[in-house]
Amino acid sequence: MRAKPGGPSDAKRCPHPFGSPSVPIARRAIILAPIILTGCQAGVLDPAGPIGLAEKTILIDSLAIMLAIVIPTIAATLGFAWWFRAPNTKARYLPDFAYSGRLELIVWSIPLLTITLLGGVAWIGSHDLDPAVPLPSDKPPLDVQVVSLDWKWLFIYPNQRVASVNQLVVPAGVPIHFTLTSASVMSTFFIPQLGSMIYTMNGMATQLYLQADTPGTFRGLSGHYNGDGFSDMHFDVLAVPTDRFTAWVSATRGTGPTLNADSYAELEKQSVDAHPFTYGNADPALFRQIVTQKLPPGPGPQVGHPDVNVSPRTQR
Amino acid sequence: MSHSKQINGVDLVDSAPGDEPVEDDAHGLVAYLVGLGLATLLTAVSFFIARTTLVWPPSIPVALCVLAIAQMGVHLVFFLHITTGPDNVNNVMALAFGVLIVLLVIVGSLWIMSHMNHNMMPMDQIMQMQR
Amino acid sequence: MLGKLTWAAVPFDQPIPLIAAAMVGLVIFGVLVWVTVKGYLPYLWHEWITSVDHKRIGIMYTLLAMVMLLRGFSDAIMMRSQQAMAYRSEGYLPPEHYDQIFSAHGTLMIFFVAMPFVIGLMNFVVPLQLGARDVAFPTLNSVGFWLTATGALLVNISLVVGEFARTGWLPYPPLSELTYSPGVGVDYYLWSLEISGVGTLLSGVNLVTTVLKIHAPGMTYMRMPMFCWTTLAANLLIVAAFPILTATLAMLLLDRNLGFHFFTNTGGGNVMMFMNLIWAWGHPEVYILILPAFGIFSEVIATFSRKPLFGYRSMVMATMVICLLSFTVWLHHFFTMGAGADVNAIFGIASMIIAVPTGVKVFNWLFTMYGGRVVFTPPILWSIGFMVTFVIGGMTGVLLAVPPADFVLHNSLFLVAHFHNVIIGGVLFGAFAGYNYWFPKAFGFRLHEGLGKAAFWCWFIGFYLAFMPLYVVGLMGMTRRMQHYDVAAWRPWLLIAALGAAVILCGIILQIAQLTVSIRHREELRDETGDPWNGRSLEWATASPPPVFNFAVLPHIQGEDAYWDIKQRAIEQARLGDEPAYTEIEMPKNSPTGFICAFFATFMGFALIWHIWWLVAVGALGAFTTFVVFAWRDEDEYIIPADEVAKIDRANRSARREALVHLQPVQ
Amino acid sequence: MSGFQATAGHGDPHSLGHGAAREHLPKHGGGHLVSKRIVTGYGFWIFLLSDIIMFSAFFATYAVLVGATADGPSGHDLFDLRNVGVETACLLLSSFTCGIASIGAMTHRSLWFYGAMTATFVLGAAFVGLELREFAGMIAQGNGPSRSAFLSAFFTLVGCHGMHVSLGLLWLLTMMAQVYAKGYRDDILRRILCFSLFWHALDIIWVGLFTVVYLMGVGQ
Ligand code: HEA
Ligand code: HEA
Ligand code: CUA
Ligand SMILES: [Cu+2]
Repeated sequence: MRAKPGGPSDAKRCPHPFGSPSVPIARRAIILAPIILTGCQAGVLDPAGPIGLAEKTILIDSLAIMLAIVIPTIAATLGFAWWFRAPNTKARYLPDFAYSGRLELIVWSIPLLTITLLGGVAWIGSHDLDPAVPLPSDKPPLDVQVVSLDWKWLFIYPNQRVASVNQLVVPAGVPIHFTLTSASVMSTFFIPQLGSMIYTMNGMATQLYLQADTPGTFRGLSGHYNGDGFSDMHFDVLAVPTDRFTAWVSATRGTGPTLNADSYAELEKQSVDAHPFTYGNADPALFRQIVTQKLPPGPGPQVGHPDVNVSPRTQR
Repeated sequence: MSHSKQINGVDLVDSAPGDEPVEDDAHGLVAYLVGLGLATLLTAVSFFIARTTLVWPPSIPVALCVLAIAQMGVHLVFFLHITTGPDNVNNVMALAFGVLIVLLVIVGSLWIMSHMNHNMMPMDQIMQMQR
Repeated sequence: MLGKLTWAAVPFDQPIPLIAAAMVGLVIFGVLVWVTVKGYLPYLWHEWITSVDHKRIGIMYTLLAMVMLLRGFSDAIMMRSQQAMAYRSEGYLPPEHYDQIFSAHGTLMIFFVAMPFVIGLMNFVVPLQLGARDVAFPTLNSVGFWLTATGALLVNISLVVGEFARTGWLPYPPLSELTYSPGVGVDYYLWSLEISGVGTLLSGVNLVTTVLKIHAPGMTYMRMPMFCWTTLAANLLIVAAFPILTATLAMLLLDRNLGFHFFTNTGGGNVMMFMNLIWAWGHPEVYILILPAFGIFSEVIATFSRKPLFGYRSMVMATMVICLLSFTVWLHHFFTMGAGADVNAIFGIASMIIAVPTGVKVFNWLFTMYGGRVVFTPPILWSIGFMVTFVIGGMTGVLLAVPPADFVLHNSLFLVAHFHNVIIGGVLFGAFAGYNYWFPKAFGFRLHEGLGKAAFWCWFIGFYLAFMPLYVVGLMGMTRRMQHYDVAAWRPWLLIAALGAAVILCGIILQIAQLTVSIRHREELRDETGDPWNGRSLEWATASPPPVFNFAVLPHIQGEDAYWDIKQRAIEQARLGDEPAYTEIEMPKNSPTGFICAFFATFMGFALIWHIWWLVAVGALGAFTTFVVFAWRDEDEYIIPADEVAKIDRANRSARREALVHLQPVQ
Repeated sequence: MSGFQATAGHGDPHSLGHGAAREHLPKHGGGHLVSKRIVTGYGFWIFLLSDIIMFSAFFATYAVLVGATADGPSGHDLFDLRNVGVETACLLLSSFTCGIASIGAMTHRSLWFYGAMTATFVLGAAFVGLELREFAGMIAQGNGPSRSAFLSAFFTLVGCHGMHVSLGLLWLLTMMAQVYAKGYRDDILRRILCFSLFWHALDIIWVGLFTVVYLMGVGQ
């Protein structure tokens, strides 16, 4: 289900690492060594949306800025250590060289200047990419409400009145406005290829705007460890053309179970490895009831072996 | 720092926090009495301000904070004898460090948490959605 | 009667921990029997367990760290092998077990490996470097150590009786609240850390006071060796940060045990406050670990470059700046919680600013080597390895401090790679450098050099193999704490990482070999003069191992590099200074207070975890009584007569006089 | 030490070897090194600062959670300023008597010492008693610490201070017993110095407490 290498759409989602001409090729080769290796493997460096792309750019730029100092520093460390090795009588011995005002000045100012530059990047970056800031777009954003449960994801489409579990279907090219909360413990909603992750917490609603530029399938997961079922708490994001999305909504609508307070209470119980399914009818007020704790938080472990109060084990 | 006042490796004496600054105890007693008087006064004013209707209400918390800080100062000077010893720099430095951390923790936490709470208020979000 | 404790608490269905624990139990039992049969028990009791000598306590701290390091490492091996296997399968460790392993690994490594290691080195070295006879509060020092040991013991008991936390090394609520973690694991975590936290605080107070108030005459602040400065900074951080941890964990304890609502989902609790407070401690904590390591490198690099430390004043300044700044950055651990752009940006920039003083340090070490005569002994190999490795880890740290970058890297294996990069490449390398460097001072003989170097290379290569792949999989979107996964592309990297852990294992085996071989060949490796490395600071001015009183006569310090000056003068005049007039010395008496307190604290902690209330009362009463009894004693010092002092010192002087013949004036 | 020492040594005139005998250094004379009294006082001072930092964590939590009443009562409904006033008076006076007691101890005047220590104890115990009564009243009305996050924070913050005072009382009694049994020995005087530091510091924390918790709480 992950991006299949070699497919036609791949070329677009997997830009050539030497794409940007601003840095000389040779330097970039060093800088990007680890990135070339990871290449097109559906990660943070293979963004599929504007947020992810911007974050990748910031990441690489910052890395490049720092490497400009770090690489010479490493080289100098090795070089000095080797040249001034004790047996090397060619090296000058300066047993009293312990202070130099000029060097001192350089030593403080180089990192200071670098950090000033990086600080600027950080300041602008955090403001531009604040997860709660809407994306500029001529299309109105699609609202999706996200609830992290033990241990699966519930996605409610309030305006479409449908919901799905462990599968997120979104139209490509349209900003998505996620409003997120948790039914029990903290989790983190994260789709590496689309960008920014954000915490989900019970009784609170966090905001996140993301967008997938082109159709594709992406991996989504919980970034934050949340208990025994954590490793199974991932989902697929299907970004589809807008008409396909509409088709999906109408196909889903009316088929399958209904999401209301009762079925939610059932869903809320701890379980792992839930296969994706959809709700044909979702109560649009449900999310608000969850956030305001009108619906009680998840119950926690019920099965215990050997004893819940000593060391409960999750049933699998 | 006390050791900066060394002459030929000889320390000028510094003092322990809380140590009696003066040899003669009548004087020490006076310090405690003055401290008690000032502290009582400040406490009384605090309690008065908290319930009075004479001042502009929003300024009450500010006034209370100022009074509390003043009273802590009184205690430090008259009861703990900080700053009155022969060379107390070291004690005061430690105090300054402690106060700085206390401020960072309290102000930092409040600042962070107010932003968090503001950004995550369910009500906010609901209003936004009803728009 | 026994609270929650029943036979069900022992995980009979899980053979691995049981067998492991049985082995450990057998070994401990065997050692005890051996000690008793050989009649070493009184020696252990009088010379070590009740000792209040800072050197002995320092050594015991280090020993504790090394033993716990082995435990932490076996956890690491299990994690690496599990992840190597668990592609599209469950591996061999079910989640409830795996989750305990990474939580225990993190907890042990930070609190019971890294902390005791650096505290042990500071305890051992700092009074010697200051020219003092002991720390400010010797008995409290012993109490501090034994309480730390209590914490470590409790964590290890959880292996067999009950479970350990399954929450990660920082128990974020609400997962750690009673609703979601009804077991005893989190209580084990909390009580262990509350108890050992008291110990850490005591040692922090002790070392701050020691550095600021107890020096030989003439040892002004600006003449103290760098390690004393970093010790001061690290311990100021302990004193300022650990109370926050104690308070935070206490609130979680109240939530769990008395139904309070600090961090619960219900009752108005606020989980974000926990994150906020725990990181207000947690970030300073990482500098508590790294600052002493920085100090060690400063000593080692200067000594083996045969030069004074470059830019001493700058270094002092940088240390203190890091100390203060470390309290202004804690939010960078939860950029992705949504505090908003302003808050994120300000904390992000504050975090980056720490790179400035750190960079100053790195560059000053560089210039210390410049124009030097670098002698490649194991300690400096660790130091050079550190300089190369740490700048990479620091760089990725700064990258994480850029909020938009952190938005995609937070909680990923990239983060895990970052912190192992700075902790192993910084703290652990530093600890090993210090271990190789000060070992002869502590035991009177050097460690085997060849094996030391071999161990270094295994560690160095193993580290890169084990952790560079984690940067890669982190960028590929793999999050931390995964018990299994089904992404094929991650697997090769995790296999390389497992290989790396195996190479590190070789390093560890070589270290153990180094220790055994050195003990066997201690006569050849003997350090006669007390100055095996041609050192510069005062600890080399006394015998190895130093006598209880450290210095027969307190040195008078005339400048930086205190011992170097004295030595050069002696070499020039081709004679030692005149024999001083020896006088009697008073030293603090040994005291079992620490051990007995810790004994009661262990029971109290265990009882609190299992809700055995009568035992809690017994433990608390016992500890209090111990204190009062301690306070009641009349004699807490004993006198070493002048001629004994003279005898001990003359032996060292004659060794040095002989050595002096071979020393040339520096060209 | 010290083979290579150039200058002849001076024995241990600086009492670095913890010599109790050297305690009688002229107090403000010209010794090079600090006396044990200063070292102890300083160490305890550092400890107190760390204690205050611990309180700051509780203060911060209280300030964050003060509004989280979970539809339960707020400070405005619960606090009785008269009670707090009496508590404050007790503590403030006890700080004063504690000062007298330390002057008495330093000058070896038993009447002052015992009298003032007793007064301190009585005042401190009264404070603890009043606080316990307040707590008991609140719990009896169902407003205990598990009622809401606000009350959890309140009980923990105020209770932690109360616990410190109670421990202080225990310490106070121990000190009186020690002076009674052993007289005004140097090490005991050092402990009395620490105790008085502790007691005064608790008073400072109380100033923060009654201001932030009670006075501001009532004004809400
Ligand atoms: C001091 C801190 C420290 C140290 C040293 C280490 C060392 C190692 N760590 Fe650790 N690690 C953490 C702190 C540390 N770690 C923390 C805080 C976490 C997070 C936990 C969480 O998620 O909550 C973590 C998590 C963590 C993970 C979990 C990643 C995940 O979340 O998926 C993994 C996975 O493999 C791992 C691996 C390793 C390995 C292979 C080492 C190796 O380098 C092995 C280490 C080797 C030794 C410890 C050497 C032993 C040496 C001796 C015994 C000395 C020999 C004797 C003499 C000298 C005489 N670590
Ligand atoms: C000893 C431990 C140690 C040290 C020293 C550091 C040092 C630094 N750390 Fe690290 N960190 C940890 C241990 C440590 N860290 C741990 C354990 C965690 C994870 C905990 C968990 O979640 O479980 C963590 C997590 C962590 C995060 C959170 C990431 C996340 O959760 O998403 C961040 C983010 O800002 C961060 C940043 C930094 C920075 C900026 C430094 C700086 O101090 C680094 C400064 C050093 C240098 C930069 C190198 C030398 C400088 C030069 C050569 C000068 C020139 C360079 C430049 C100008 C860039 N660290
Ligand atoms: Cu966390 Cu709102
Ligand atoms: Cu940090």
